[in-house]
Amino acid sequence: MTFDALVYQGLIGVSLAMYLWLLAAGLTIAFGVLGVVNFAHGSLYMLGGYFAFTYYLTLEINFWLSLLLAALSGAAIGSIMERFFLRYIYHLDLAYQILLTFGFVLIFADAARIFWGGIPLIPPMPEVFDSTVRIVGRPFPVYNLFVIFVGIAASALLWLLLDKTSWGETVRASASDREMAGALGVNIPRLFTVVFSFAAMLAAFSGALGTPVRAMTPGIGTSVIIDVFIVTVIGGLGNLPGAFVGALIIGLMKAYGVLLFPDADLFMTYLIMALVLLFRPKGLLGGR
Amino acid sequence: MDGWTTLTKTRLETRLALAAGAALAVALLAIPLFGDYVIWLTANMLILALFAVGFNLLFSFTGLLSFGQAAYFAIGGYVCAKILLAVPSLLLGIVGGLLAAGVAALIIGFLCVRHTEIYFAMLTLAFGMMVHSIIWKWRSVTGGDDGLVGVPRAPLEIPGVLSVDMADLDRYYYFVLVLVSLGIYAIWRVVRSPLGLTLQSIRDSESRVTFSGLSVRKYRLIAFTIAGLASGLAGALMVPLGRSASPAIANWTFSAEPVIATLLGGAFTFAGPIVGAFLFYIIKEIVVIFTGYWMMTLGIIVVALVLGFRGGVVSVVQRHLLPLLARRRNDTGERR
Amino acid sequence: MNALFQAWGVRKTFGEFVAVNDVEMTLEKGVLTSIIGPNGAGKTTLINLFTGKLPCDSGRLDFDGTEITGLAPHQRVRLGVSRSFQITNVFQQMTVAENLQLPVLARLGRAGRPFARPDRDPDVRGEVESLLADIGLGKARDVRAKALPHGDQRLLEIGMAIACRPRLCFLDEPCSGMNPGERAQVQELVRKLTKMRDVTFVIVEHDMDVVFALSDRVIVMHQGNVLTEGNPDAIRNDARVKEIYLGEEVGA
Amino acid sequence: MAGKYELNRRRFLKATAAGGAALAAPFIGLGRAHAQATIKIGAQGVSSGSHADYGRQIQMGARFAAEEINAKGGIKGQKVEILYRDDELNNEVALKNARYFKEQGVNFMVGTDSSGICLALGPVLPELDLIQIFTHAATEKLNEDLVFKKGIKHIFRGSVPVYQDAILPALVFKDDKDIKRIANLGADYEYGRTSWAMFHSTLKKHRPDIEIVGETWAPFFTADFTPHISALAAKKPDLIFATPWAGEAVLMLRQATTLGVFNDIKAWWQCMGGSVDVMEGISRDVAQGKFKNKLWATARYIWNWPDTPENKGFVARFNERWGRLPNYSAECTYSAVFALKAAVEKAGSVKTADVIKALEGLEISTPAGKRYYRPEDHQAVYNVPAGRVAYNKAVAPIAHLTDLKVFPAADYFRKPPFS
Repeated sequence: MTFDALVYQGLIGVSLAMYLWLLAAGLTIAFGVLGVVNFAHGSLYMLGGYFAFTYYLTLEINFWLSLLLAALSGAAIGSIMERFFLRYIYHLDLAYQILLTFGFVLIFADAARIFWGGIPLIPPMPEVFDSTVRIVGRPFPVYNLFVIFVGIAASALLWLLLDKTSWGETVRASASDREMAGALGVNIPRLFTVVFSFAAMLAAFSGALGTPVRAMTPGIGTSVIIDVFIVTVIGGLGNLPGAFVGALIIGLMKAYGVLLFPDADLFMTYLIMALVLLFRPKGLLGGR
Repeated sequence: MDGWTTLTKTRLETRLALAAGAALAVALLAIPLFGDYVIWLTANMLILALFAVGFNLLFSFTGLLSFGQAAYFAIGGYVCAKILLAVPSLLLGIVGGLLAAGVAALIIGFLCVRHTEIYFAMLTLAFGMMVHSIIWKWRSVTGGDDGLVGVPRAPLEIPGVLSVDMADLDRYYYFVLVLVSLGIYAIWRVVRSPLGLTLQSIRDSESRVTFSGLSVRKYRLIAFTIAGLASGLAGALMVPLGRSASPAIANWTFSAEPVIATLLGGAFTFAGPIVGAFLFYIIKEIVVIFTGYWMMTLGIIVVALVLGFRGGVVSVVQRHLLPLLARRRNDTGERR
Repeated sequence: MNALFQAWGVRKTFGEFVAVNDVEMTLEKGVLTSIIGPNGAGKTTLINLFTGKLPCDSGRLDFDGTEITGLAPHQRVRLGVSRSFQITNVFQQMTVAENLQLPVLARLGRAGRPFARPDRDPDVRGEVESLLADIGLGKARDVRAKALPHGDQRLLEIGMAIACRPRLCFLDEPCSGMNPGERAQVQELVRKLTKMRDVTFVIVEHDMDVVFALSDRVIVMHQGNVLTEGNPDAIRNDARVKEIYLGEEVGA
Repeated sequence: MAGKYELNRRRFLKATAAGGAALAAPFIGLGRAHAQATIKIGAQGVSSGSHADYGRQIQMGARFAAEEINAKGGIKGQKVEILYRDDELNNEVALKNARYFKEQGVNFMVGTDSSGICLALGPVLPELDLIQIFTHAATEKLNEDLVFKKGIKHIFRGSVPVYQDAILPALVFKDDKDIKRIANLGADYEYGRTSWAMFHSTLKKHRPDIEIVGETWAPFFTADFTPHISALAAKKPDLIFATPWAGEAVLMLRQATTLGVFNDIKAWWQCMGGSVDVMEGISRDVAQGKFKNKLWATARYIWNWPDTPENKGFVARFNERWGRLPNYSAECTYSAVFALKAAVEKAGSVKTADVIKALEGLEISTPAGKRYYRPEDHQAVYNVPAGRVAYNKAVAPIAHLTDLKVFPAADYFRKPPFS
């Protein structure tokens, strides 16, 4: 692999990683605070994408606003999921959460078919991004650069939100010790609803960000979710910086895998997941 | 949670048990009267039931949530298919698939039982998907995404003893019925054997088991292997039925089926997964007859069941219906 | 004197905190030893190290002349080192008899039998019955553990600890949360078992009455070190012991 | 306690019985003899998940055919009834559906999308004693191995085999001297592997100077092909041969345009790119000239060819009935139903054996043109063009194929004995 290819594929990989990162961030926060493993997280990605399509193309709202609205719509759905469903099974075994959210995967997949039809939907690329810049002598999509930028910006915002605001403090508190936080007068139920819809928002935003380059289909939710699990596990369940690193690893794996081990890319990702779980179950950044 | 309450009962339940047990036996034996489609469906339900009961030995009776059981189902199925394509001997195929799955479970389990809870679930998922990607990629052996097709439903032969042709679906159905019953009966014996006591004790208090002088990991591995064997047998039985093996049976979505069956029917009960397996198929069958949007309908039902029947159907029956009946007949003697 | 259990330079730290600091200790056969000391003295950690619940950072442990430092807890149990827990650790959903089946099966090496019936194994039944008799819960054999009064649960706890026929048995605060009557019962039981099953008990206990009434020998720990040891009277009158327990009523 | 365990066995049986009892319930009435007032045809395809539109088109094609036949008095006076089921792109489900159809007393079956499914279903057809005309899956194993070599007579295919996806482009590009360096963006499963192999081997026969500069394989359900595309672009190919289909084709093509691939390559061949759902998906980009007229595609039927009254009429009526242009899976299924009609009328019976005889060597005029069911391998031989993807509101609301290149299928389809 030449140096140029290394750089170019690397950048491609990083842009891939950003979608995964936004998704994994949501899953990680939800797990860290609520202890929920949300199988429908990928479906929220899908819904985000469809919403963005509708706002941007059908309702002709401008692109930026569409992204925002799509993310908020995702948050709304997330809050409903938590407030009226998940809330009632926290005391049950982990498996019940998985089954419940799996039910939502099925529901959302068909909902997409009902509202948007079975055919793949993709809006036109907004003019601003509709060009390429030359990197190592080859055209590189401006949109992918934008995605990288957004991903990093989002990380910064997340960090500010969680480490520098009192709300973030509350979240981290209840993540580390629910009872304690409750005792300190935090309204846990409300916090959970907010946190879960925040997580859903991140997923929906990732999907919305994806629409111009990744067509939305009713099945896309299940195809992304496993990747997100891999990322979250590699980073260490509930470990946000870890999720970022995990996303980078998988993104780059996919990008370089095409060149290095084209016939084993899938196997390799699962192998990494297994090795991390075996030797660093708390994740690469989680310590032993 | 509470495995042992499910092992105590009332005289009322005994009578119901006798009646219903007889009814079930008759129903299952009479299935062929309903024609090929029902035979086919029931055979599939029985196979899922065995698959789920194996899963449940891990989940309810050892406290481990495996999310990669499809791997052993698929290994059992593919090995059986390979054998049948080479030598047309049903018994050889089934036994081969069973053993292969057992060995795989022993090896992978050895690595997986280091963890519990979500870490265990994720680890089993990872290994499960590795098996899936191998099956998908190793085209020369597994036929890639086309899978192995045209597998003969070979006759059941024990040289010099017997030879039964399996071309008829109802014959094969009875074969499945017998093996599934044996498999489930074996696991049911395990559950109330010393081994079963040990496993449930591990579920309830790891440290106490350790300080009774037992290696917790060793017994977890044993449970994992038994579950793998059950999955393998189920997979091996599935292949001659459909006369093909496809990678879909190794995918994580297929690992979800025993989970769904178990939770629908009732975790922490022995019969739960069996009831759930039947429910799962029946619900879907009914749904697809009425709507093309079966996914949404099934999803809504699943959500409703999780929220409404938290303990699953069986335990709801146990906890609510039976006590009501019992009270009406002032039948005491419940230890609960 | 014959050493049943010996510890050389056993050390355990949690981060900065030194829980057990190079402890040397010898426990003799048949000598009922109590380990006392104020909270945080490292008593429970010490038992965890001796029984293998925690690995030692450094040091060596011998049991009956063989080194056990590297052995897993269940292997130590097999050699004859067992324990009870400070927080009652019995199977709440099982009956008293069912609770005792597991350790018995384990000792008989039958815990892995896949098809037998634990309750139909005559050997198991016999031992369970005799254990029930010994711990005086015969009447409660079919009562679920969660339905037992606290005191009886503690007795069952001890029963499970001795069900695997240990030669050395650590009891972690056997009398915690008991009323005087129940404490008397426990002392009675411990004496009885020492004689009948010749188990050497080592007790960690806060209740000085129990300690001084029961022990042949008392070891005092303070901040991870063995402060002093001796017979109950010696300890009762030891100035340093009074000091570390400042104020705390020591015996008498 | 012994007593207690005694009771367990019964408790266990009891709870199991709940399932047994419930089980029989939904099927009362199944398995009875079916009075044959109508001719029933079981159709299945994937109508859930990412490829949902293909099953939808199969369903529309089958039902539309039945409606038209019934409007004209049915088949020999008997009405045609279509039963449709979702095969979920899953072998087990497809096999289950086939059993269901049998139970419902269908006379024939049509449809199914994936090659895995048709290879699993084919060998079971004799056991079911049912004919199925496959109308989407393209694997050559179906006609070459199952029908020709293994002699499973119940299998027919009314859609084109992979030859058309793979050999046709070789014929299209063999005369284009600018194309020397070819690369493959393959769907990592049998379809993608065989198509590519067939394409480059055929092309090399005509053009020894052709050089393969790159191969990448993307697994099923890939959400982002950017790495694959950029890896290929780095090799500076003249032509990229791409097999991912349906939604994956749409997003892959968008990703290719954002990477600016179409500035450098000379042509991009999109197998099944002529599929209506893909055309709908990429219309805007085509309209904006994103593909620089370098995007070539085919399908298993192209709605704007042949230019015959029969085809024009079909497209118009279909469009009126469903508000969509017919996809190939719709036309192939539609024509399959008519083929069955013709066969039944020719045989004067609905008996499987007779209809098989009648279908062998059947020549029938369909919207796609004349279809001839080769007796040796039961493969329908008919012409489908390849073309350049263009957009013209005057012609259609969605992108379509122009400069159509037609090669007689009879010439380039692989022929028995397939050696």
